[in-house]
Amino acid sequence: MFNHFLLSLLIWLPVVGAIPVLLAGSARPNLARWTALLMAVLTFAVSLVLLMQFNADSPLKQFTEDYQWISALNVHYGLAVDGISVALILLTSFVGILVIIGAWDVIQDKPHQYMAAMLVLEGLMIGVFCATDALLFYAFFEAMLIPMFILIGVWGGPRRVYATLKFFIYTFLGSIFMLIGLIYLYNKAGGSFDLNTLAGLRLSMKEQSWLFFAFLFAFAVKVPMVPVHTWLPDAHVEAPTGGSVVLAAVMLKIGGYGFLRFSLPIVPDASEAYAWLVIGLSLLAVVYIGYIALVQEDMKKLVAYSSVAHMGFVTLGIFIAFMLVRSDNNLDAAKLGMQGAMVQMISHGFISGAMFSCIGVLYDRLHSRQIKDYGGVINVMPWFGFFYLFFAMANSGLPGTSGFVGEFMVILASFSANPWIALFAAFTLIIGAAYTLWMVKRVMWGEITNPHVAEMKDINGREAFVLIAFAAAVLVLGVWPQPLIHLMDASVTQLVQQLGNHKI
Amino acid sequence: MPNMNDILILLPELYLVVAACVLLLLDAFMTPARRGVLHWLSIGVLLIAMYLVVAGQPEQTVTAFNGMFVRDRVAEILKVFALLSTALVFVYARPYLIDRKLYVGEFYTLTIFAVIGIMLLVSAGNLLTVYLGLELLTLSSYALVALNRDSSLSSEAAIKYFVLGALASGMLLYGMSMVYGATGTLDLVQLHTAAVHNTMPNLLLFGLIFMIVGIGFKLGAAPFHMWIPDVYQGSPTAVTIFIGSAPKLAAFGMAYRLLESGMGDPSIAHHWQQMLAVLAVLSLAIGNLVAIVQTNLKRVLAYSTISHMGYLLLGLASANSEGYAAAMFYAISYALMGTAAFGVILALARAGFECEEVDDLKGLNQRSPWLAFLMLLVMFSLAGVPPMFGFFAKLMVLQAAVNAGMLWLAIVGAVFAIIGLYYYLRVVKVMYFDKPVEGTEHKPQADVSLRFVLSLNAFALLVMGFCWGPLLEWCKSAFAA
Amino acid sequence: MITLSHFIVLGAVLFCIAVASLFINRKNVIVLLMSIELMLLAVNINFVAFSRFHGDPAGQVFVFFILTVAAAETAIGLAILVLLFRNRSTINIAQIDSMKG
Amino acid sequence: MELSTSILLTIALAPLVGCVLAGFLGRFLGRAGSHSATILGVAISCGLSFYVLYQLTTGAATNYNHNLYTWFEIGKFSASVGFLIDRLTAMMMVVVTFVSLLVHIYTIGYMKDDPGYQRFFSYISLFTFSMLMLVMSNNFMQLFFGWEAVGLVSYLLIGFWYKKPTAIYANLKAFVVNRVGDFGFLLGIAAVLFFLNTLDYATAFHNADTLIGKTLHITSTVQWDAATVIGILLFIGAMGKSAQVPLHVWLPDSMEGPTPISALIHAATMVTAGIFMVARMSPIFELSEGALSFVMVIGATGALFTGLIGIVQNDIKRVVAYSTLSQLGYMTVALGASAYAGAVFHLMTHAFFKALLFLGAGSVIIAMHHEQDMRYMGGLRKYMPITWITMWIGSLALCGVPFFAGFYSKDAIIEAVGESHRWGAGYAYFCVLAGAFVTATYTFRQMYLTFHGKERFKVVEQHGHGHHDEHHDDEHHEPGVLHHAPKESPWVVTLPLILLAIPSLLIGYFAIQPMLYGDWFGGSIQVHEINNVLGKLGEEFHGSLAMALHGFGQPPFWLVAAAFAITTYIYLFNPSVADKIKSALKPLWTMLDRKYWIDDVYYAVFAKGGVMLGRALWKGGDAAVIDGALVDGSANLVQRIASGVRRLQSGYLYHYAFAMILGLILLLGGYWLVGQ
Repeated sequence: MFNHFLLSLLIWLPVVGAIPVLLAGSARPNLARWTALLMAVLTFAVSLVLLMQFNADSPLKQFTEDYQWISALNVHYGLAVDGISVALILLTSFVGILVIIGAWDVIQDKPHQYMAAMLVLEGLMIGVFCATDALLFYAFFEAMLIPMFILIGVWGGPRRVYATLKFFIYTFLGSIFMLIGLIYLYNKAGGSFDLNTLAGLRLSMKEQSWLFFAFLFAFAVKVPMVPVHTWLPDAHVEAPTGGSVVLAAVMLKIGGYGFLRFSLPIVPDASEAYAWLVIGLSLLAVVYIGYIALVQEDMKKLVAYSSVAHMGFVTLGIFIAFMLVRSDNNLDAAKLGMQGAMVQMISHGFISGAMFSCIGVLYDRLHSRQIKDYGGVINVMPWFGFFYLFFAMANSGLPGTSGFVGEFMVILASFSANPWIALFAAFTLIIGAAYTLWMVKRVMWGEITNPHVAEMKDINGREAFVLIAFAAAVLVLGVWPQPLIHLMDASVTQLVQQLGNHKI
Repeated sequence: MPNMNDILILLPELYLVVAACVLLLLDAFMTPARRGVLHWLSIGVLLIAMYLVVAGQPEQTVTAFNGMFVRDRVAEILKVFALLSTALVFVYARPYLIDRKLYVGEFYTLTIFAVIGIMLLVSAGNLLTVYLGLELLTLSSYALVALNRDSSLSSEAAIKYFVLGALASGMLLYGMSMVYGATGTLDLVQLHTAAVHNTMPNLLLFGLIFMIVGIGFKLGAAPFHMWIPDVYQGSPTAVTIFIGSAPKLAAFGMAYRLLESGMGDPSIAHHWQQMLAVLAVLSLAIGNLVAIVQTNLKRVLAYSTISHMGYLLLGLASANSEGYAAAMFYAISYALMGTAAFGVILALARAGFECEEVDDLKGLNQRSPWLAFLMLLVMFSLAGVPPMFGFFAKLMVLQAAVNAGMLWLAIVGAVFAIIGLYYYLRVVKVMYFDKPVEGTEHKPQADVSLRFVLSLNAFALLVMGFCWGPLLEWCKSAFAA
Repeated sequence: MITLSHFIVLGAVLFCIAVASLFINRKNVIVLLMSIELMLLAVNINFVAFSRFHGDPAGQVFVFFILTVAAAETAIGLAILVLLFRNRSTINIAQIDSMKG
Repeated sequence: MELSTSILLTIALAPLVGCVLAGFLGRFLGRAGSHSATILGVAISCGLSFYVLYQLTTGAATNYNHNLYTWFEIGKFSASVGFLIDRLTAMMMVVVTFVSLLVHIYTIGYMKDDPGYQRFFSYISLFTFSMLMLVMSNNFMQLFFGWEAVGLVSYLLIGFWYKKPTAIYANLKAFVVNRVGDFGFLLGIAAVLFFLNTLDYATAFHNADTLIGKTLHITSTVQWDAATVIGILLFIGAMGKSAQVPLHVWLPDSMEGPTPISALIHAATMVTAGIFMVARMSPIFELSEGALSFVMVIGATGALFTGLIGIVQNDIKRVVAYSTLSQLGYMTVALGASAYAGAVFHLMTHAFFKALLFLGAGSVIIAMHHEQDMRYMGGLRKYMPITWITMWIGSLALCGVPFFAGFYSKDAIIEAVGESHRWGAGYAYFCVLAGAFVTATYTFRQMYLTFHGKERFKVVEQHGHGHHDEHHDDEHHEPGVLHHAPKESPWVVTLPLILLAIPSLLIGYFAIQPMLYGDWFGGSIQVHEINNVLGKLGEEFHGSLAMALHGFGQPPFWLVAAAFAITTYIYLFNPSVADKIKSALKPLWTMLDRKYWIDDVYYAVFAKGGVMLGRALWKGGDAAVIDGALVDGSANLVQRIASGVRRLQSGYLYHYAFAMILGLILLLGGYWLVGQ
């Protein structure tokens, strides 16, 4: 009986939970914090129930909820999840708790508003992963921008206004074309936004191409792919720690998720025809962004650029599947690539979240994100140094951490498609290590040169909790990814099989 | 001879006329101290009129006075929301009027007369009724704009409004005369058929163009939009809020009556469809672009109005029942958003402080988080970000445009939505991200009814984002064949 | 022989004069009021002519309404003009530009 | 009976447990607690490894090949964590755990004053675990895991003294250069998966023959042989890890780390992972002449030319480091000649004598109070006899003097290369032969400079100055000035030296017969009949004694003897000759001293160049074009248009009216145009 509204509960619990948090007001910050934490923990608990009730052996969408929302327009309040969604929902609710703990006494200015915005954001992101109706998806997809806009703008750094406006307008720019595309599809489908119906539509190559680019633009901005990535470094640099964590850990994944839910099933033929473009851009993300990350002077910017590079593997993994299925009919390799992309999404969620949390820890102490202001931090913060190094290694894709799994699988799969693609993708091994460890060298190692660094205290229990939680996730996923892969396997298999369907 | 049935059909309007006269008399005999009675009475009058509109709504479309007056679903919906938004205007305007010594009976009676004009206009079944309704509305509006007799800006706004309005109605009349010349009838229903088989197609289309100028002016569509920024800025905000809400519904109603009822035959419609598309593109471009560089909040909202009328035209230009429903839906949503947006300004304005500049909102979240949040809802709704009402209104008109085969128009609309986003976000930015300027920490109005109703109004924009279905269905039912 | 088109042309000419004077005149607001009157008169000529042409009295009825409304309009226009003069001590159109942009 | 899973798991995990204990609880366990925990862990591993080797050698147990758990399974592809234990693995396990155990013990003495004591033990135990995972793996994925994990520990240990700028430069360099190798290695694994559809060793080797005739489309016209591609890609990984030219540049710099890890990681075990890997992959490499030639040429180049650099080094550890590079070259040449067993045999003997040399050098460094420059040493033999003797044993083994372990392995390699007819074998033969002379030269030079001749240091007794304070942290002491006389190191240091000296002396004599010629490795190493150079050598093999005696008449020995004579003359009797030669061969000397300028070129092209490229892309691409021109540019454009359009709203009534009339004309004109 619980299952009939489990997804709704997951979405609306944090959103509605934000109301008491807001009502607690700035006069009672602790009440607001504890309420927010309670809501986040409850949400996580519900997502665990979801995981336990979920039947991973079935490729079918589960926990379906379908109500007529706007009958005049045949818009449905349709929710359902498959394995991929479940994994991403878990990631979201997991990160949701950690950002609230992470912001506990760091955010002193209107903490209730901050926490409320976080909760609303969390609920909306979960909504994106559940929606089976394109309009509902779009509503969640866009509504998410509002709390994030506020988070960056209110609690952000000195150039927050520029950054947050850029973030909002960039993303909006991308998605508005998708909206036109969806409207076109709606009319074409005789009045339905249902994703399954849209996936079943026959579309000419010309239509598909237009729609493909509409979707590409929307999701490429979100992922973000080169060359529409420049909002990300700015947004990350200016966002408060929690904002960066959520942005990197979950929000970027929505781009990749969008490709899976829209581009692949609705316009498969155009996706195949333009796979070279996406793959090329993905490789560009690895190499070009890698070099740019190398020379960043701001830690957050560096990690932001590295996010772009890592997300390149997600798009690469998804679109390499087209080449494998359509040209070589190599279904298993396609699955490998697709799974790699999925694992990379989850893993990048943990790692980038953790990296931004680490930078937040440093920032809270020194109020600087410039690499040159640090140096020799390990001398005064050994425990922190351990985590920092661990996540840096995960970021550079060390086996045994989750950062390796996805990239490994994507590279293996792309070699099957074309060795040259694998060659460029594998370049991340070198450049990723170079930019990450060079940063580690300049921040962690060496003698202390800045006297303020000498006064820094090692992490406290709250910070340790956040970092340990991330580290545990990174390690478990790195050492034993099979449970996650199994969770998504049936869904990915079905997706890959669908790739073979021509729709012209 | 008019019979009793005609009177009954016209009951809400007649009731309002009588009520307005009574209010006028009451005002004359009432001490200024007891003007509160007048205020609440006026609101009551509007609400009763709303009840009469809804309760007396016949199942079928009926006409009175030989087709001069049409009472159908379209008119009903437009009237309900015109009355509702006017009632909101009354609630919001009171503290502002009191502060400025403008708390006079004329405001109420003139506004009610304007509303009667609106009701007549949207129910018009004849070119003559269109003209009379329009003039009743505009003449009252001229007077309202000039309500603050001591303000030089007000009188400047009034004269501009007056001259341009007169020019526009002159053109409308000129157009009507040509249409009349081409078809020999003033009745819109007869016109619909006569227009197809007329002997002078050029004259008819010539007249049509002149009529579109009149419609464009009333909507405030570019390039007939020039009066909007100045009138919005120059009028007392209590009047701006009225001009920015209910008359938009009237303008839609007028366009619908003239274009669809009168010239709706597809053989003619495709002419005005293209013209409206041109107006839509120009409005979207000019409205959104110029709003970016404004510093005066009222002017920002004025240009935003122009761009919104562009979206409304997207629906109208579709020239099918879906398009009309979408456009009406849009007009209603805009009326609600406009009242809420100006409502916040009214709530912030005080004696000696107009809260007109965008920068006056600086740090509003520090001073008054609640009002800031309401304004945030309004701004995101105006910008068309889900899950706000404004998004779904945009969705409907874009959908109508795509469905009517005007994909390019929808894309233009989408592109300008992005540019428009910027200035709405700028308002939010000012409220939330900027520190309050020293010395401008005005407390907002404490009027309970204002705060309560404004909250309801702004939250309606959020709530309607979730349950806009019934309203849409209502709008659609009005245009169902 | 005077035909319908002569009336139409007369109306059109009057209308054009009225419209032109609306934007060519840059001095006095009162002239604007006169132009507006002229414009309405042009319309009236059209209506009367077409009414006669179609043999339909409705057009002439319309003219009566226009005349009435025009009177009201002028009244309001003059009232606004008085206000304007009171506030600014000028009715020169070229000086009424405090709101722009 | 198969080997027991629980024993194998214990072998792998015992060091990990030690690592975790020392690393996370080191503060509570204290120094003694930490080293006890880690040593116990490694000792358990070592003991059980010997037991496993014993079981396999005596046939008491059969090979083990099982998966422990599935790492991922996607369609027909899967990767697992599991163990493949055969004699090759068992031998590696023994070498790794034995050297590791001795290094653990040695560290007690070497690091006794270091504040990072617990951390160090934690790291070396983590290394042992990682290395065991590497050698015990039964699939490519886990191999790569171990491969990178040892790289991580190497990174941590080179940068152990993280305050030293050179150390943290060296560890970054080591990691990134290794990643260049791993880049190829990963592609090699991808190629294996692509062609053989499995990551499992047994399946892959079983199906290796299916590679024959398969090609990889490089471009539409160019196709490369599958086995060659796989072989070369995998070998690129080995080039990184085993420091083959041109990816060797990190290894000399890695000497910035503490000496015990130079012995353990950068001499005995980790750097030989590449050799082990190629030997393990012999079924694949055997299919490609091209790949093997590539291996041989790379190895031969390293064997000779890196050895030459060793001659001009003054840092005692760097000499040994270059000797390691050179010896790794020998092993690689052996691999290239299909003498896999020879390579592995040399790997084993080298592990013992090179660890011995490093630990001996470490002992000298302790005595010299962390002075590593040989120009300030000399005559140390009377202060530290045990170190002196054991190091001579190691040196003679390194030079390949008959009867010493190194002789058997190295001579076998040289002869095997002589037998080989592969493309590049001639060049390789020349290199390894000349290398023998070079090896002897730098080895004897090092021994003489360190232990013999005049004392080139002064002892200035200094009281009231705590010993602790001026440990290695104190970088600014005057060279050649000691505050205490050098003395023999404590037993925890010397015991490992002695224990390593024994196999350095004897292991070759006893092990050559079974390992090289007796098919002791069984199916672990597969060689095609026509490539079987060791088989041919085996026909002429008449026992270890005979081989050693025969060795005295062979060119390698005479080259060593010649080197011995020359260095003895120069460094014992007439030291000024060295300087004369140096000035006479100035350009040559400079070239060697600058390490053929390879490091400089790399630094300029890859490090500096990379940063410059990055900056250019950032400022030029992201900031100027994308952000400047496109994003902010379009925003500015909109703003500018808006300002222009705004001016239309002039405020003048007649302009407004005119605009309306223009609008009317526009509509009329549009209609007229459409009408036309």
